[in-house]
Amino acid sequence: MMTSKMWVTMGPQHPFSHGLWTLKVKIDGEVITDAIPIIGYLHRGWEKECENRTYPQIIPMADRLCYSASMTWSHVYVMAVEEALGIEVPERAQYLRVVADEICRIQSHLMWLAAMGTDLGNLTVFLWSLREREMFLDLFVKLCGQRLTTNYPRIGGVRNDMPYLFERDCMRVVDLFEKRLWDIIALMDDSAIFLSRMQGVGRISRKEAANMGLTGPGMRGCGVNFDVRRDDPYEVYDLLDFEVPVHKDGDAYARYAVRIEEMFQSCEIIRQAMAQMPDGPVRIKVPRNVPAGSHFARIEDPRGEALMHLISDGTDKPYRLKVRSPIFVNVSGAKRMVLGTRMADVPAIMGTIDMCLGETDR
Amino acid sequence: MAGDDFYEAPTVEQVIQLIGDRFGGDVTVRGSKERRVFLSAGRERIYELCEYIHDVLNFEQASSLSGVDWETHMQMVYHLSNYYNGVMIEIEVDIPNDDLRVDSVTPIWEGANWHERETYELFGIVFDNHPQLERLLTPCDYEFFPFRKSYKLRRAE
Amino acid sequence: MSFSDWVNISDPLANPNSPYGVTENIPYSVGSGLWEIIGGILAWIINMIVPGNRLSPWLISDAVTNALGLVLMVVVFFAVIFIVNLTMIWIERKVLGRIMDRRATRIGPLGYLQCLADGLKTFLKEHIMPDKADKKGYMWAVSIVIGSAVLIAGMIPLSPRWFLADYGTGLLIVFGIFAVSPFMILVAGWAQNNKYSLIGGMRAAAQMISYEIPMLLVFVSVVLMAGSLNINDIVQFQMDNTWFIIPQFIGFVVFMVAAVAEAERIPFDLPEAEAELVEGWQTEYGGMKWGLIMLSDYFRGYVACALGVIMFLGGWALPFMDELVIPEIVFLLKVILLFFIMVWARGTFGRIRTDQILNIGWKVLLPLAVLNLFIVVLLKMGGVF
Amino acid sequence: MDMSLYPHAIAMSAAEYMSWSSAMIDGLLSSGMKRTVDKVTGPIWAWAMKNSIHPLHFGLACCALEMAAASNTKYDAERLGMIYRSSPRQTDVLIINGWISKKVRPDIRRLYEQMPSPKWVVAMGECAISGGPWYDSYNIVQGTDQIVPVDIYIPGCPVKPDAMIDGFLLLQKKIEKYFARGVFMED
Amino acid sequence: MAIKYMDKYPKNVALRGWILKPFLTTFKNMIKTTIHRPVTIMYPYEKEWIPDNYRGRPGLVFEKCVGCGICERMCPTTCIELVEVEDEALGKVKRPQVNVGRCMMCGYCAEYCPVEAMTVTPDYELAGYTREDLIYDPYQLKWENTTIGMEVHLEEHLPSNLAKGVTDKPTAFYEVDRPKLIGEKCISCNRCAKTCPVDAIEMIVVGENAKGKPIKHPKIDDSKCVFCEQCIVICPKDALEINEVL
Repeated sequence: MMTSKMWVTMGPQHPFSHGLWTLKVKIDGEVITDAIPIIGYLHRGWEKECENRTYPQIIPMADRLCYSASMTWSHVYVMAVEEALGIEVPERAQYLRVVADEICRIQSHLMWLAAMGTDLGNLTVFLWSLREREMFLDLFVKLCGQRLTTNYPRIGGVRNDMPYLFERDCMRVVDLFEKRLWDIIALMDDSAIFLSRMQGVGRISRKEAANMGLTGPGMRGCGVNFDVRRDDPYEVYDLLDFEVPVHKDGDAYARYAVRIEEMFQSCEIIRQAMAQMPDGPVRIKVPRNVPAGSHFARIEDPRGEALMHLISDGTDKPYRLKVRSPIFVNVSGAKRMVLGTRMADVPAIMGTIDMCLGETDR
Repeated sequence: MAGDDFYEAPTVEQVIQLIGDRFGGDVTVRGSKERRVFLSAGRERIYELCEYIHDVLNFEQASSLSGVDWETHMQMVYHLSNYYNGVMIEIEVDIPNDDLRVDSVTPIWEGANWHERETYELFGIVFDNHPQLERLLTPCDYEFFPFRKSYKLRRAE
Repeated sequence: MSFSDWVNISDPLANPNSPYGVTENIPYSVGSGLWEIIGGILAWIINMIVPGNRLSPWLISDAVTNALGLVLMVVVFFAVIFIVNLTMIWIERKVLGRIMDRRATRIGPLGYLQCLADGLKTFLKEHIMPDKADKKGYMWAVSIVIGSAVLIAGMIPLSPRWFLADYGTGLLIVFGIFAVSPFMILVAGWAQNNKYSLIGGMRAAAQMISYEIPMLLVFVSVVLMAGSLNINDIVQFQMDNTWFIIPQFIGFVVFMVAAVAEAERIPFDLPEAEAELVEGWQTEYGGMKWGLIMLSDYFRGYVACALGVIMFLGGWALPFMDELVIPEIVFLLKVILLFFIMVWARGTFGRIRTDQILNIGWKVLLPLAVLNLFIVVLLKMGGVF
Repeated sequence: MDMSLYPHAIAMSAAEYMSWSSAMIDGLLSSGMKRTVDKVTGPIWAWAMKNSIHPLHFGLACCALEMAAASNTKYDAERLGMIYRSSPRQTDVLIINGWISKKVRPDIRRLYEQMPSPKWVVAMGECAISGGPWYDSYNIVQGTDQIVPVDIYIPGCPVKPDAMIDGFLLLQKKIEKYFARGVFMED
Repeated sequence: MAIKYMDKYPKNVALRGWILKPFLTTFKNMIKTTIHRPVTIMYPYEKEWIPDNYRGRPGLVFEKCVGCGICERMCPTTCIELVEVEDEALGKVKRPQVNVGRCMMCGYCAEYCPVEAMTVTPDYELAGYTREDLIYDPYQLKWENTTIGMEVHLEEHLPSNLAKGVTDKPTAFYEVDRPKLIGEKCISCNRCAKTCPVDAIEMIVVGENAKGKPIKHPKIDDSKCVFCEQCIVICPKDALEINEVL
């Protein structure tokens, strides 16, 4: 039968795109035969702007790089600067950073879970996971004073010590969350409809994933056993005991399962870090000028491997700051992931990538 | 590459040893740290070097490619990583200002594709053999290269 | 002449011209009674201004009372269904809110007036028609979608004394008109000149046509068991014997699944799938047209639930307490119960895929419907009913 | 039914109808009837409009997450009748919740044009108000009001969901004022 | 650590009734929220508790402020501007004015304020009808009931102190860093003394030049100085430079 194919432009204002990007798909009936991702709608020249700001001023800017994982981005920025300065952060600050990172990871994954729920047509998952997310945002409010843009790490430590009773709040939230997450899992994993939507959809092989540069849960869903936290440890992650979940299938369900398991592991990391946390100072004074040189730091963002490459020239402003965003690379493989699937699968596949366009377009 | 051994997860020492053996004077080792190797290479052999790193040393992933404008010359910085022991290689390649060309590594790592497109539109460095060298982030009617140091933002004026 | 000479409330059923002379019909009684009051007052006032005119006696003549009584009857009937529909929208919002652990709507007492505000707002919005749209198709599709939805809603009796027309073909004509709207959705999707709505329209047509067939097979088995197409007879048969949900449980399940699909609700709301097709076939409809489409969605939901109640849950009857309860209320409560199950499913499930929906329709529901028909035939042959 | 009983049912030609309706409108306007009707119906329309605000489901940046959070269980914007619709044809409010780059500028203008009036625009967050942190960028429009008229500005970086709801309460006041001048029989 | 979720799922949904478990889960939650109150906060009528250190718009304690301009210098979005205002008690003074329509609420102004005049406030309901509404002059910036939590302190430890083992003496750069004079560059212009907002600079005669006029060099009172760098910026011959203590 002869069928004519048509181009459908999904975006920039489209409910499936969490953020602002466009996926042009060529469909034959419902099956996708070609796809072109278009990004850049949020491009603001972040790296260029940083060349005109002093080092501390960039920390809140780094928060706005990826709005749902702001903590990790400012963290990787200060790590790059500390690498260039060659200073060691106080141990308590390292633990605090780890705790804040993991809270950030959980709330980012919950935001993803919510978006995934709406992509698959269920509003209950959206609201339940946002309800759990509020608990972690409340922790952020107590710790840093803002819900999303934390502005918490500082060059040479963190902004402030834990507030009064923060440890107790943290433990309570983590315990409650672990209990409540099973409700959402019952809604997603025990439902034949969700499983049939996720299993076998958007399959990526390990080789393709490596070649595309996929990182994060997308990569671990393809059977790559690698995690920057464990294999290239920074801060105090080498003192903590946690598992890196790996799934062999490489489909949407695998990425989903990896993220859910990561949330459980993050809870465990928060518990251990809180238990092991030593007393001491949380912030040291650093010089305002950074010696010239080229340094980089990488970190495990909730979405993948975040890398910042800093070139300093001895002044109080960076000469060049390059951001390696995980989603920028992951989304470049969007074409390969959606080819041959149906139109209804596009939200399911793109949902498991966990788009965040702020860091992609920079 | 035929005739070479395959190293699944080479250590820092192995990386320096092997690259030194193979490329000799073309590639200089600027230094090394725990799990980090810093190299600089000439732009003639960068494709060959990257292919060797990918095929033999098994660095499956190109983490990041960034351009730097040093005003006197441009520079490409490659960050390559593997999936096994967290070793990363940083390669610096100098490009003269009057001939902004370098070989594309997209045929080796597909993940480098968009990084190169981005560098092209922001710095104006042209990548040979790139499959689709077009503007990616900025609107298609931009004529300038915003990340060059010669382009000043309002605050810097 | 005094006021009482003009307004004389008679027994409308005693009127020889009345179409409902034989049976009791509350909406008609209310309608013609209303006209006797309103028309009487009008006639009295006109007569006071212009004494001895010919208009006043005409207004309260038998024929005019009949005609306008019929119009008012429709208004009364429609008002009741409309309020039921508003209640259903309210129930949906409230139940979803409770499932999702939030407050949901709060406008008006208990949030009941939210849908009224939504409806009034759509009146205010600008009328937009896309430039490249097919004008006739664009407008007619909405009219027919809402028209057919209201028409079938009016064809469902709430009780033997609360109906618009008692007709022998009964359920058959309801199902016939129920199946009209997929075609109009296809037309609407095509006429908007938008790719999303076109895909949505195609999906709607494919999905609804494939779900008509199991639905009709279930319908056939019900009719076969009751031995009549007339809705009253079907309900009466259930009152005499047993509710059809007991012998035909498979049929009930098949019918409910198909009804959810017909009403385009989650998990079968592919034509409006928000995640990939913005708003599906309604993408380019705005303002009042969109308000009417939303209303027709709920009317179709009401019809689907009402059909389920009539065919399986014994209509307006409750066992052992026929005399004690008001049948209209019983019927509406049962409808709302079925609707609650639909809302519950909406709060629980996601959306399924196009190929899966067709697979379920053809490979699961159709064999089950045939099995159900087979059981009915066996029961009928065995003389159980 | 005996049709002879009825007056000539509805036998007005289109031309007749047009002249009749325009005469009616003129009569209404000249007699002051319109003002009276507006006085009665204005509050009703205002009540309906302000209690049924349908914002466009359009997320730009950080504040989009807080926009989503405003409809979550803790803040629940549906209490105020806010339901997000994805098609601009069915929406009343365009929330600009992030920075506007030069690439997305025509799209935002287009979305605004696609919405049926009466419509409102809310600039949410610093980036939408004035460019915010990206005030010196080469690719950012310095404020939403340079491309579409803005009714409410909600500062915050990002805007707390409470603050967003607070901004919408302010918008409701503006809507009331808008309908006080009357909409009966206006295009 | 053990894997908690992944070895249990996916279960065989056919054995578990395909859709029954989620049905029951939602029903359970519906009953729970019908009996108890849902978690919703009815916002205009009730508000959630937020801690003192919540970063809403900046606030100003007018009396404490010395107009040093550190906030203006640290602001990443340059939304703070020092304006001259007429005050009854103090006369003509310089105080910060904040464009809340551009402020990104990072809290740097409060963190780096040497006299704890700038604070963060829990005031987040800032919506307005125009952009002019959002420019807060120093009087609008005032915030009653400033608590200690709002005055975010900058607490840094000097690395030299840490090396000595002193961990209980946090300090801040404006307490230890001071401008340093390079004597031969100074031309006795007196600008630094005029511009100093806290009057920490005093011009002291250190000798006479060839023409018999006195050579004055600035002497900085360390206890008063807040290291606002205004003297460094204004010095025409770069005779003052930053002396960082680490």
